[in-house]
Amino acid sequence: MSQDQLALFRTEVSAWLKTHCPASQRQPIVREEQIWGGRRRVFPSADAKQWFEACRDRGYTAPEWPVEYGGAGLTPEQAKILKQEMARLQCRPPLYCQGLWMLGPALLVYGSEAQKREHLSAICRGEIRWAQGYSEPSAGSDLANLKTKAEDCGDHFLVNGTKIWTTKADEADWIFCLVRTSDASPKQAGISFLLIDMASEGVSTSPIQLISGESEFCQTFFDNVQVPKANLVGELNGGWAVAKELLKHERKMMAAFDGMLEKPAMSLLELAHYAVGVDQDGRLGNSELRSDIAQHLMREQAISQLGERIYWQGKAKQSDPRLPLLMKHLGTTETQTKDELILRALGDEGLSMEDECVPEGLRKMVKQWAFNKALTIAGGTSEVQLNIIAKRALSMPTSEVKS
Amino acid sequence: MSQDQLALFRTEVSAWLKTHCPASQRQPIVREEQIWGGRRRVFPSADAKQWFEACRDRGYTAPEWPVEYGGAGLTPEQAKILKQEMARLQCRPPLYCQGLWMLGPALLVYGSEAQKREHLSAICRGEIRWAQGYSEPSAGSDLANLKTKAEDCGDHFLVNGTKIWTTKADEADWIFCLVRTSDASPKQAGISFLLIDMASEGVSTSPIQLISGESEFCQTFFDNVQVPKANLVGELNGGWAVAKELLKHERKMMAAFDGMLEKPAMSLLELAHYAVGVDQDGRLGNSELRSDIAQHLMREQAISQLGERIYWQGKAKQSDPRLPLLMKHLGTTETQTKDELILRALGDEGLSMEDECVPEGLRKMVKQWAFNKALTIAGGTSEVQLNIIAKRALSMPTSEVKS
Amino acid sequence: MILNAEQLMMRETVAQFFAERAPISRLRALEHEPIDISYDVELWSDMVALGLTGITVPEVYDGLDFGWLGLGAIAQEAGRCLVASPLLSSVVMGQNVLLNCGSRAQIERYLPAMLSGDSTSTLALDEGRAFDPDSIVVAERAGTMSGRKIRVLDAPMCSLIFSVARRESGELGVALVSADSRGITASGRRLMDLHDSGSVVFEALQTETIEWLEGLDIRGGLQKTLDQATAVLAAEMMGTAREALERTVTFLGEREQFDVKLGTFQALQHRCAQMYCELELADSAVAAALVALDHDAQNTSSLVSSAKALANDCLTLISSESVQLHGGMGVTEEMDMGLFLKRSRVCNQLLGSSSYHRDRYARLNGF
Amino acid sequence: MILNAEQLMMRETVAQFFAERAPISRLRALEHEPIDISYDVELWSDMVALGLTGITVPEVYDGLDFGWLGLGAIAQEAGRCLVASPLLSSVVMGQNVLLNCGSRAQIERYLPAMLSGDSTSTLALDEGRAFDPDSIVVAERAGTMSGRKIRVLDAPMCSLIFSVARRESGELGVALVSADSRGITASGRRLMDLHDSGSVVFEALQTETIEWLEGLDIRGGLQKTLDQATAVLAAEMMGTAREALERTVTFLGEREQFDVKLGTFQALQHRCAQMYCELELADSAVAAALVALDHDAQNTSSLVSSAKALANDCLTLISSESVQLHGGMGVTEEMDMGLFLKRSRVCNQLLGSSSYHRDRYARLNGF
Repeated sequence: MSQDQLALFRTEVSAWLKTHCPASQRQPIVREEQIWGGRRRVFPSADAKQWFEACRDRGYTAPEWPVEYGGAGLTPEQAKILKQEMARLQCRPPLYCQGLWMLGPALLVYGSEAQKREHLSAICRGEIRWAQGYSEPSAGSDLANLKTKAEDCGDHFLVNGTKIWTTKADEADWIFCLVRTSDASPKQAGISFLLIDMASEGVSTSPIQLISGESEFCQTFFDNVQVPKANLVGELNGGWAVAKELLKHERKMMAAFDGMLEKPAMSLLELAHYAVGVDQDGRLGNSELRSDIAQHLMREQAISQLGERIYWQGKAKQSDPRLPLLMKHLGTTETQTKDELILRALGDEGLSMEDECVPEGLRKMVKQWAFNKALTIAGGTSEVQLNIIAKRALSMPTSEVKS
Repeated sequence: MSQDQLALFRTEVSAWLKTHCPASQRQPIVREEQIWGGRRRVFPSADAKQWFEACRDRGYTAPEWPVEYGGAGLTPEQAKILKQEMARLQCRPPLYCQGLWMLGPALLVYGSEAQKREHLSAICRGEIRWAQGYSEPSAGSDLANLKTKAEDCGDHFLVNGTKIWTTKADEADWIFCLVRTSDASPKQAGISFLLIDMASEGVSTSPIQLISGESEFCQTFFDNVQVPKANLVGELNGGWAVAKELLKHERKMMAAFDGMLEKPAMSLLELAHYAVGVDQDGRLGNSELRSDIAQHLMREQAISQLGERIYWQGKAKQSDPRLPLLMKHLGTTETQTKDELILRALGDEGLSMEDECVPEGLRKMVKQWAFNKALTIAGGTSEVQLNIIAKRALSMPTSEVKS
Repeated sequence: MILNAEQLMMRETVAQFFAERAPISRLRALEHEPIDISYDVELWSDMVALGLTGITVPEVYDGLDFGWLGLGAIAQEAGRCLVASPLLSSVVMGQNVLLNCGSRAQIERYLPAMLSGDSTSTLALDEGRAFDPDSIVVAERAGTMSGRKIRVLDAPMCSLIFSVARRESGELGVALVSADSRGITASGRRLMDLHDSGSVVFEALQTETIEWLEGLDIRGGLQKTLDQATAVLAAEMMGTAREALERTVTFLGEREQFDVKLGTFQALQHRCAQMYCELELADSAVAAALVALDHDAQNTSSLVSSAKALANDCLTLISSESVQLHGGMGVTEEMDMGLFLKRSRVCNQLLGSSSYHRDRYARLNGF
Repeated sequence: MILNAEQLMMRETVAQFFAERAPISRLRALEHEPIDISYDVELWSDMVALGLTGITVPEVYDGLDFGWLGLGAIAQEAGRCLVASPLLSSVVMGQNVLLNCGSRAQIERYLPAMLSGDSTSTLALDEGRAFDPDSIVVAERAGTMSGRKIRVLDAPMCSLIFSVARRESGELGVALVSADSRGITASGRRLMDLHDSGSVVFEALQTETIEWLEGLDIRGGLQKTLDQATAVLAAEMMGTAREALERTVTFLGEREQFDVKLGTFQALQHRCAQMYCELELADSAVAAALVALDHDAQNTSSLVSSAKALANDCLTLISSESVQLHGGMGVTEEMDMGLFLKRSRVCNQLLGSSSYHRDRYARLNGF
């Protein structure tokens, strides 16, 4: 597509957004007003509903998916422009859903035509909310060791076992799962990828309370659940490939997620000024804090710059495959550094998540501090990331310990 | 011994020291004036010679060794009092020698009567200077893997191989070595402890230049060296036990060494004041440096406090065997922290070891910075120390990798 | 720097007591109590029965005179179980501000009830976001006293409040007031670690309600009290750190991934070993500070600042690493590790952050 | 933030050139030269022949106009071999202070000889122990100039000296003087990394000997020059860090202990992985700073400070860890790793320590 065509597209998109996105939907998102879709979906306001439906009808909930499955069929360049314009106008994301970010892209590659038809459009249209069933209590980082079993019973699989860290499973309609269908070795070779309707008999969930006080996650139990064979995605025992495809998107999603999250009440610098004030030369009142904040901001900025480098390398077809391996460890660690700085600056106000004497915005930051301790654990612990970097980026020799 | 007797001993010792230690020998030691003894010993001054000989004749070069082997036969309490009084009067150590610190104590436990008679007194009297032959180029931390071989030739051993990091081997008269006398497994079971006269045919040395510009260490080569069987200490293939006894003393020595080293021209705080000055409130001019120095001084102090804890635990027979395992890693790392702080404070003056525009005292600190990079490597790397701590102090499970 | 036989025995008794009677579930039970209930009264009366109110109190005042090192050992055991009790607020801060700043008559009048557990007290000092004992605004003026004190531990539960304030004359003073006096509102504030950090508001408190402590050196006595409290808190934190590290090492030794025990991974071993180094290092500094208090050593304040700074950093590290090394379980409320993490961050703010103590250490040592 | 085809080709040429012609042994050879010989003249003339004097110079002045990102790539390759050359002193600092602070006539008069290698220059700025471009004491007074400049790179080798000084009027100026003028003593000072950090002493230098640069914005031009030099130095440091890490990873992959390759130890793998993270992180900051210079971006100074601070910390870490991980060999002169370590500490002081740049970054960003 030529530069002119893209420029034209930008103009059109911008006009469309201005027309269809109500002012109330052009403000930073707050968690309570995110639209997650699903059978039991509710809208926080008429504006939110209108904005969601406008996007849905134009395929903008999944801009790059083919039109026939409910997407808008945009090219990557167009999708990027849409994203930029939405960001510029502060339009809220119309739909949040793991089906959108993770399952859909994997189905596009590995799904049968029937599966695509059945599921993709329901995702785009916000009709079905998906959860992810990967981790198990006894298999954290060691995913290949999963134990949830799907037994071949002729016309269906009989599923037994449990999945942990299933985000909002109690509100989800369907779950995509990795299950064991063979005791083959290596263990990866005995895993299949299965779609399970959570309304099936034998599925139950129980919320997990986090140290931040939230319970976004559940443990999901499968007790003799019958799953039609048509719900197998990819080959039998070929689930590992589907899972890997999907994890690619999880990482992208986690990188993009930042922009979709509720913005904190104050930036770190605003907060520091609020909390410790400035000296007569205009410098932050606490010199240690000042220096540590400078250090953090430099590193935070450098992480975005690393992201940009990766982006431009990709554009120029000069990708260095080692660089993307670094983003998760660097990014999550730096976020935790920032959280600790926030707590240090807040002093007394940073010690409670509940006390109503402290402004809600500050308490949310404290909750975020606690919540973000999971960042270096979920989606591949920092330890596993470092293993991967040593092996793949530095080609260090493999020890007898597998990972 | 009663408190009264000890008090009396203190009075006597103090009087003796005042009488026999010349004023010139009651100043901080400088490296060039250390007395290392040996066949080729020279004294930097008549005072130094007089002080050495007075100590030698009273057995004070090895206060705790039996009188029959040239020591003074003091009890540990008496030896401590002697040490305290020498420190109080700033008496220089009369003799530096690895024979004194390491070989002697091991010989007292494992040596035959003939070996004790032959070697101990020669050590106390400063007649023989000893070097240590443990490490090898291909067996650094993995000492058990040493390759220097001693072949049984009936009346003698035939030694071939090479030892590295032999301190001042080019000035030593004898060397105590770990050698392989069997290919038994585990490897430790095939090692013997051998004393070798460096004047033997086939022994040669070559100095190793360090990044600090010094060359205190040598590589020592053994090329068909014949060693009488009488020079075997302990059992054949039982050298590992002797080595362990000796390493205990090496650690003590390294801890004590601090007091025997040349004092730097300025303390870290003096240096920082000299280099960055103070603000109007009397605080060091560079706030980051100030905070980092405070942190370092606290830690340095806490390391001595840990040492004191160990000492008092021992006195009270409440020793926690885990604590001594920590000293080397903590101490050496903190010394390196201090060195880096010195370099930071010195700025421009901290960038040269040779440039005569910079005061010699400062340049010595820069040399020390470079030299001290070896502290976390020599005598068991920090990595090995951490392995040991994990295993012995924390009882963490052993992995398939031995260490 | 080590415990004598009596202290060792006391520590063992107390360790067993806390393990049996004050498991962390008992702390969690506070969550369901009204906010003004900051500790379990029954647990506390058992602690009093054990003699914990009199550990450092001189025999002349009917105390046990086991010394600060002894109390530190007890605080360590309390720290292991994250016990919420008035040990710090009343036994250390309240009793000792009375001993350090009060006249003999005042001590004899108020101490016995504190020792017997009939009264508890607390010290109202802090006024700002961060610990800063040198900036006291609350003052007696024209016959009344008004103002707000924060980080007053266990404020709503105590019967006596010692409040640092400027006297009519401008001098620093310690006002002793009964908690139920008119013009005083003491409120609880439950922090994320489930411990209390209450506040006391004085609204036109009448001067006649106040009894000023009459010791000879109020400023010195206050500093001593703060040093004592800081050292004991640091000791408590070391217990918390030790417990967290032990739990983590145990977890790593049991949990299997990739077909081996997690504890066999060398990278994790090194991290645990490093934590252990930090633990014993800080613990030594804490022991030295307690011993200095016992000997009333000249450099006590410097040693106390060093102890608190190292304890802060050590517990911050160990609690963070412990959560991380527990993996997904570490961030759930089901495990207690998150409480250790939160307690750590609260302790950092209590009686001075590392940054505060590094600055104080530097000042005390002339740089 | 990535190199274009021309820049890539240039980098490859230069990498090969340095690998063949400037191995570290050639740097070591300088040790046996008189102290005023700060680089290998023959090597330098080959570098000139390659076109390295004109990389960032606009085409209008007969330069290659490959931009700062291009020069950064070249500096990285030089950093890998620890090359001593007047790339930083003359090509970056000398030439650009002329371009940034000189009048068109002055540029046209002096630049051609610099490009052709017929003359080299340097910038005399620093006067104190630590980098501080804001405190300039050297001043023209009553017709003469006296004073001492330190950290003047390659001072005794260059033909022209640009010296920052206060003019008779009190304004900041850049004095252009011929190195052989009466009243100037330029001396070399070989640091522990075998690079030069010379000094220039002015003793009653006559005013008529001085040509003041006549650009419109001396202060802005100077800041720009320093930003350029700092970014290029940071790039050079990244090359040094990359080389050190690569050598270390290779060493660990070859060396065996305990019957396995050292590189299989997970604790060492994690440390190497962490170093690699720091390397690419800092490298990204450096690339961003160079790109900002190419675009004359508004926040260039802030990006440059960030790049230098991160480069300092990264190279400090990697050089220390590399020495440690090389074990005993790491502390011998036989290995080159000690030179990397020393170079690192020298670079920390050159054009600002991390502490300096963190402070500057904070000031530039309003806190």
